[in-house]
Amino acid sequence: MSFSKLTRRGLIKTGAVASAGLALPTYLRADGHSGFTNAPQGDTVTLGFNVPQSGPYADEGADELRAFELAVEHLNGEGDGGMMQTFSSKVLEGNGIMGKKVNFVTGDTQTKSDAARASAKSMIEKDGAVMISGGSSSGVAVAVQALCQEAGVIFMAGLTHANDTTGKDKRANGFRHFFNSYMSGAALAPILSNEYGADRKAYHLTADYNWGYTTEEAVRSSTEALGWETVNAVKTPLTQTDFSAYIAPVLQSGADVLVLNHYGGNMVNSLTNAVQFGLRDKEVNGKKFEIVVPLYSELMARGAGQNIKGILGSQNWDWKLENELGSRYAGTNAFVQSFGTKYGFPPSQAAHTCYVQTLLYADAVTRAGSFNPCAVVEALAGFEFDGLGNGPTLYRADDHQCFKDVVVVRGKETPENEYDLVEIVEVTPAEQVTYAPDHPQFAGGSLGTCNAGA
Amino acid sequence: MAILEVKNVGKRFGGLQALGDVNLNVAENSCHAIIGPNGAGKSTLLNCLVGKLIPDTGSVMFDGHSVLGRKPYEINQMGISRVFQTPEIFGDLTVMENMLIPCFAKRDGAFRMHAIESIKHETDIIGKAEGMLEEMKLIEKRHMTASSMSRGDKRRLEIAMCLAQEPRLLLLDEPTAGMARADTNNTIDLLKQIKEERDITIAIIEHDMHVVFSLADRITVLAQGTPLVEDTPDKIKGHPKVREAYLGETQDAA
Amino acid sequence: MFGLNKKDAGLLIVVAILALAAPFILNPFPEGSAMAQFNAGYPDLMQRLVIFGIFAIGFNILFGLTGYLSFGHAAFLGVGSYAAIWMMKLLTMNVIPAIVVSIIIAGLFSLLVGFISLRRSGIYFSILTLAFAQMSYALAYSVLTPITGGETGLQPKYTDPRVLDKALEAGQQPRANLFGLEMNQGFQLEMGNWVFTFNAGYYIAAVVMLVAFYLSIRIFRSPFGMMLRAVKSNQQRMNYTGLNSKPYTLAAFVISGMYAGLAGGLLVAMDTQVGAERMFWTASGEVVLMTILGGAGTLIGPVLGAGFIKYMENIVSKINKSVLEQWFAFMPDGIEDVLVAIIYPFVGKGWHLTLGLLFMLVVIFLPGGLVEGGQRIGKMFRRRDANANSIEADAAEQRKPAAE
Amino acid sequence: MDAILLQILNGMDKGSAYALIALGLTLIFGTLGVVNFAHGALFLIGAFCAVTFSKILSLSHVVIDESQKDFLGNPLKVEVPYIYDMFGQATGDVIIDWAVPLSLLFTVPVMIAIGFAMERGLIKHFYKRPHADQILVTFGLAIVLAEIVKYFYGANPIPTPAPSAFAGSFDFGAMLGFDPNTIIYPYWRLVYFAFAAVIIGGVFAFLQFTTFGMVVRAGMADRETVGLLGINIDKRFTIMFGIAAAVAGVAGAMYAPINSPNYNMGMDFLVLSFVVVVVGGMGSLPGAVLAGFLLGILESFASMSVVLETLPGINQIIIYLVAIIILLTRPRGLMGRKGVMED
Repeated sequence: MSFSKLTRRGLIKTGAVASAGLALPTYLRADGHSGFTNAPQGDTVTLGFNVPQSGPYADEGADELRAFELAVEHLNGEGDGGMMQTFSSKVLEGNGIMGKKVNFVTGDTQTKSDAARASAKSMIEKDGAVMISGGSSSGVAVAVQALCQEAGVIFMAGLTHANDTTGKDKRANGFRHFFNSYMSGAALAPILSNEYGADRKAYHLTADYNWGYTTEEAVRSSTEALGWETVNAVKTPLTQTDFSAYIAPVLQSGADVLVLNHYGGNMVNSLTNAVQFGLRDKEVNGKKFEIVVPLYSELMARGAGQNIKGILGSQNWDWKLENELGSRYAGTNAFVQSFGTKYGFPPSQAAHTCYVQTLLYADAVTRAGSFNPCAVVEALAGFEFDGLGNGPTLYRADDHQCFKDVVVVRGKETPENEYDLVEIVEVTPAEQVTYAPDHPQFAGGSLGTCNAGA
Repeated sequence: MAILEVKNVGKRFGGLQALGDVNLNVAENSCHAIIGPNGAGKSTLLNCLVGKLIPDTGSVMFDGHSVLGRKPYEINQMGISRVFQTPEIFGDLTVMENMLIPCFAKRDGAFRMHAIESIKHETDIIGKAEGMLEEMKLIEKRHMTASSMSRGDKRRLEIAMCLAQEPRLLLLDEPTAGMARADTNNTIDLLKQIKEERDITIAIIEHDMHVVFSLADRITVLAQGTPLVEDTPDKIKGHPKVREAYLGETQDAA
Repeated sequence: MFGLNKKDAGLLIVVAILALAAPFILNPFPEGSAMAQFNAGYPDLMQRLVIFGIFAIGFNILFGLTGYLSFGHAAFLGVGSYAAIWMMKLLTMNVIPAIVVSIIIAGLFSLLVGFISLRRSGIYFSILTLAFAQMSYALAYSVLTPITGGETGLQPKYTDPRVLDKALEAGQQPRANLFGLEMNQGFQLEMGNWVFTFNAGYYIAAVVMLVAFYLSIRIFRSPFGMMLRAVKSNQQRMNYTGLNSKPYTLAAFVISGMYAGLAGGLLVAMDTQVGAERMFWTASGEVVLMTILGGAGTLIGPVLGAGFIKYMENIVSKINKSVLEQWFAFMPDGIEDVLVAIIYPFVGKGWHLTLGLLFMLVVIFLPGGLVEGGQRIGKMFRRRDANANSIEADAAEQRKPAAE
Repeated sequence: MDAILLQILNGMDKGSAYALIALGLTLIFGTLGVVNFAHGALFLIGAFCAVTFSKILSLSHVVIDESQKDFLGNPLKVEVPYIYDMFGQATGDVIIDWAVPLSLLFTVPVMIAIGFAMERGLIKHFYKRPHADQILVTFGLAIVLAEIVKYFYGANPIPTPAPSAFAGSFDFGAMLGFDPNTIIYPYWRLVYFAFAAVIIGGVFAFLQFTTFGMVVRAGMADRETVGLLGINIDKRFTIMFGIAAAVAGVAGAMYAPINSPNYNMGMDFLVLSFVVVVVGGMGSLPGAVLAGFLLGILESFASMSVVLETLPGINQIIIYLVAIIILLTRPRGLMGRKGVMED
């Protein structure tokens, strides 16, 4: 927890052996004159990076952590400054945040909502973190976002793709830069229809939990709108490792496209199994059988190895964007350059979103002139920016979701190296993936009002 | 008056007829021994009496009530206690606790939810248990963990635990098996004393003829699952059939 | 005192003092010092320490006394949590109804599971309880999503009905409270460089834990507790002593299920959210580890074990490379790098490795758990008894009933 | 009809994997009376033996190619496997392609060595300890082994493909006269099924027909008596542990192409394999195999969409539900002996 050093010094000076602090009717003691939780004192500010360090997403968490460290370096004026050079907002000067040096603490979410909240709480209560970021699943994001709302700190979501994070479970103190299931569906559908034709029969395998449901719904409604038929949708247990029993009946159903609404280990295994069954060598209804993975992740693609070749999917960002599609995606190369120089390989989209979120937070604080969460919320809500690798982007005020172009990718047939796994097929412009804040897939929640804690 | 009536009891295990057609009456306040060579069905019969096995045919009446189909603990609560061949005690518990448990079982029945009351307030139960230990000369060892005692002490403790329930019928399954001669004699003395001092019926299965003839009022000889003869010890000693079937082989030992 | 003998009363008082003074004891290092990393005196961890202490105390009533190893107790904790959060969503944010209902619901669920599982013993019983818990987890995570929130869990929202509470203003966060005293209220005491946090929620949880601990002492010393140990020791003799072991074990199972429900309810009271992962089999395994690590069948062991594991999970996992570098910054560069390289695999993201190694060491060298370790250390200091059997004697002494 | 045939086929394959894992667990429990929670970790190590072996085969030296650039614009570093230098590129590629089957040559000795080390170093001291202690110490070991794997290989799954000769799938449907593509099955899974059958058959034959096996079986039944006969049963049990570890290891190695191995797969299989063993009856080898196939087939049926429409979520719980029903109707599992692990 953060405490007023002034007060403490004062206490020492007066030689008080023991003195009870003020009884404050608040969650955490907010400093008297600042009016919000964990107001940074002295010349440092502490950020909390809560990423999976054990469990199946540990490697993704490690990549997020690398990005956070890099962002902190850049904020503190070390290194080459990365995306700070290309960012459309120019208030960050490399002197920390508002002149306060940025410190950070880390924790392990274990990809469990309980553990994630415990570690976020320890960062808030013990280490005095004024912002929490990171995470690699929607369950964790929703749980930690709710906690940050209660505690009165800002939550800058890491990798979370389910609609719920900025849908029914949205919170005023939480912000998501990453795209979502709806956007994946909306971005993929036209390209699927272009590539595979408008007369296709799709078979969905869906991870049996919230993210799976929202992704299936998004992809189904978008593809059906373009004339596809959904033959069947089967839910698979999260703990499943062998998907053969689900893959085997696919061909019998007369479907000619398999959509795998899976992520992480589920996706690696179901895709590997599907390719093993030779689905991609088959012809059904006179068409080549195709497999689609709505949410791509570089790490998972690496896990699936050869099997991802030619498979379509969507991404929030890819490290080759600027090289291949030009300066609209400025910032990409700057980030890849500094990340690559420091770590020796290109960053993943999880790393990108975490890096950007940290910069966006620092920028919002600086523009607001305060660490007060309510001021930060005000500065971020409706903020339009550019130069962070995704092209022009809007942080919509209605739901704190970023709206930007979505990258549609395909597993590369002849990768040049182990990090060159996907090729960019097309970028779906932001307008096409934008939806009304009250869209039925996002209904049922309310941001509420910002909570500063004190 | 017979306290235990066994009528036409039979039991098969697969192809083996363990008990043929057993009839047996144990008179109240007598000591009845059941003897017979290995495999004669003694243990099977005993298990049928205490509810561990259910006979295929026949009936077992205790004090006018059928025991068949009842669980072991129900039969015990009717007044039948059993002493095992190897002493079955609560090895992890202290001697005193071993003694307390049957006292509670006697007073409170098969189950009572007394989770908050402290044992130390149960003065009457403690008194009874201590009295019993005193009588069995185990009072000095009451703080010992039961499993660390000698076999003879364990046997005495087990008998004491059975007696604490004030059973009307005490079943003993080879109570001196594996004991040294001195321990055997002590056990005989103990059982004699019990028989004299208490209103109790004893049924004993035994190999050791010395024990049998020291204690029994009547003896039933089992062979191949059926009772051969039933009579007083003196008659049994001279009975030709018994000699032939049984004593012939073990006379030296006896 | 409270119907306890001197030794037990002493133990209760020691635990009470430790619990009440926890904000001091767990924060031994001054703010800002390198060792402050090891401070555990912040509300969330203190709450978790006592709540998982309750969970383990309850589990010990089943496992420590009867020897029945349940691998599904996390299900009861989870069911209790769901019950509590629904009370908060539907009825009131006051924690009392939430906790009471969580105990009742967990008790009923454990009655059902226990009734079926206790038809078998040994590993067959363990697998039955595991199967029930895994089914609960799998269903809560997937098809029961409308009731459980599935992956994203449940949190109270200002839009919930909450019939007993006044309606909240739009956007207000509902907060768990005890007749208006919010769980997160508290104050801080500053003494020199030390800062101690006193939190209402922690003290409520600590008082509940003391009551739970007191009840467990009473159960241990009661005829019922003795009967449970008799079940563990010799079920055959139990049956032939006219005692029906089934209701005894079932009662123990339900009591421990209610303890788990209480812990689940308290978890929600302190931190108002539930996720299905808390019913996963590893969570059930964790309470087994806590109990055995601390010392199964002893009174204080499970609390120690719970504290130990939760401390590892929350403190050791947060030591990252830059923290290590700070610690050893005073050393010459080469030595610093070597030290960091040696220690780094065991902390931070490697905390599971440390946990696994510690389990192995404890089980190999201290079969009686941390309690045995404490006794050995105590022995070394007292040196009054050179008898090799003294540890067993000591353990036996601890198991002795109050009657003597 | 064809859908059912397909799921039976699928269940057989799944069942063979379960049976193979459960077999090793049962061997250890049956011979040594030890509940080995680290068995899943042995499976994991087996899988990572395959990974390591293919890494060793692809060990490379770096050649800097000035004509190409990497993602940062520096000259591209091209990795050339040493095996190319030794056998030429064509043969080298074939060897790398066959890494998984070849890795068995590497897996078996490694697993036997690990098994010996585990038994002599740790398990030996736990024969007389309570089952709870055995569970705890082996569980701790399982965590440690998994974490060591994670330290070296990370948490991400590592693709370990089968030889390309086994890519694709076999069309049973066409063979049996159904429409083509209705009953297809991947070649590698068929290989795995055959492999599992051979290993299971081998273990049974070994126990049934060799003197070593007879002694071990006698030891399983009555350890003390066999010891009294002057036979060094301890040594044989150590060997048995080595064999069980090797069985688990090769099961894992051959499984690597089916599911890309990650450090957590041991824990994933642990609970499942225990359910299989217990449903089969603790200590019964035929029981373990039978239960493996039974649960595999039922799980396959439960995942059919017709079934899921009537009973949503049944695929999540089928294994546990079946386990409960079997244990309630058959107290000691399908083929368990009385008095084993009941206290």
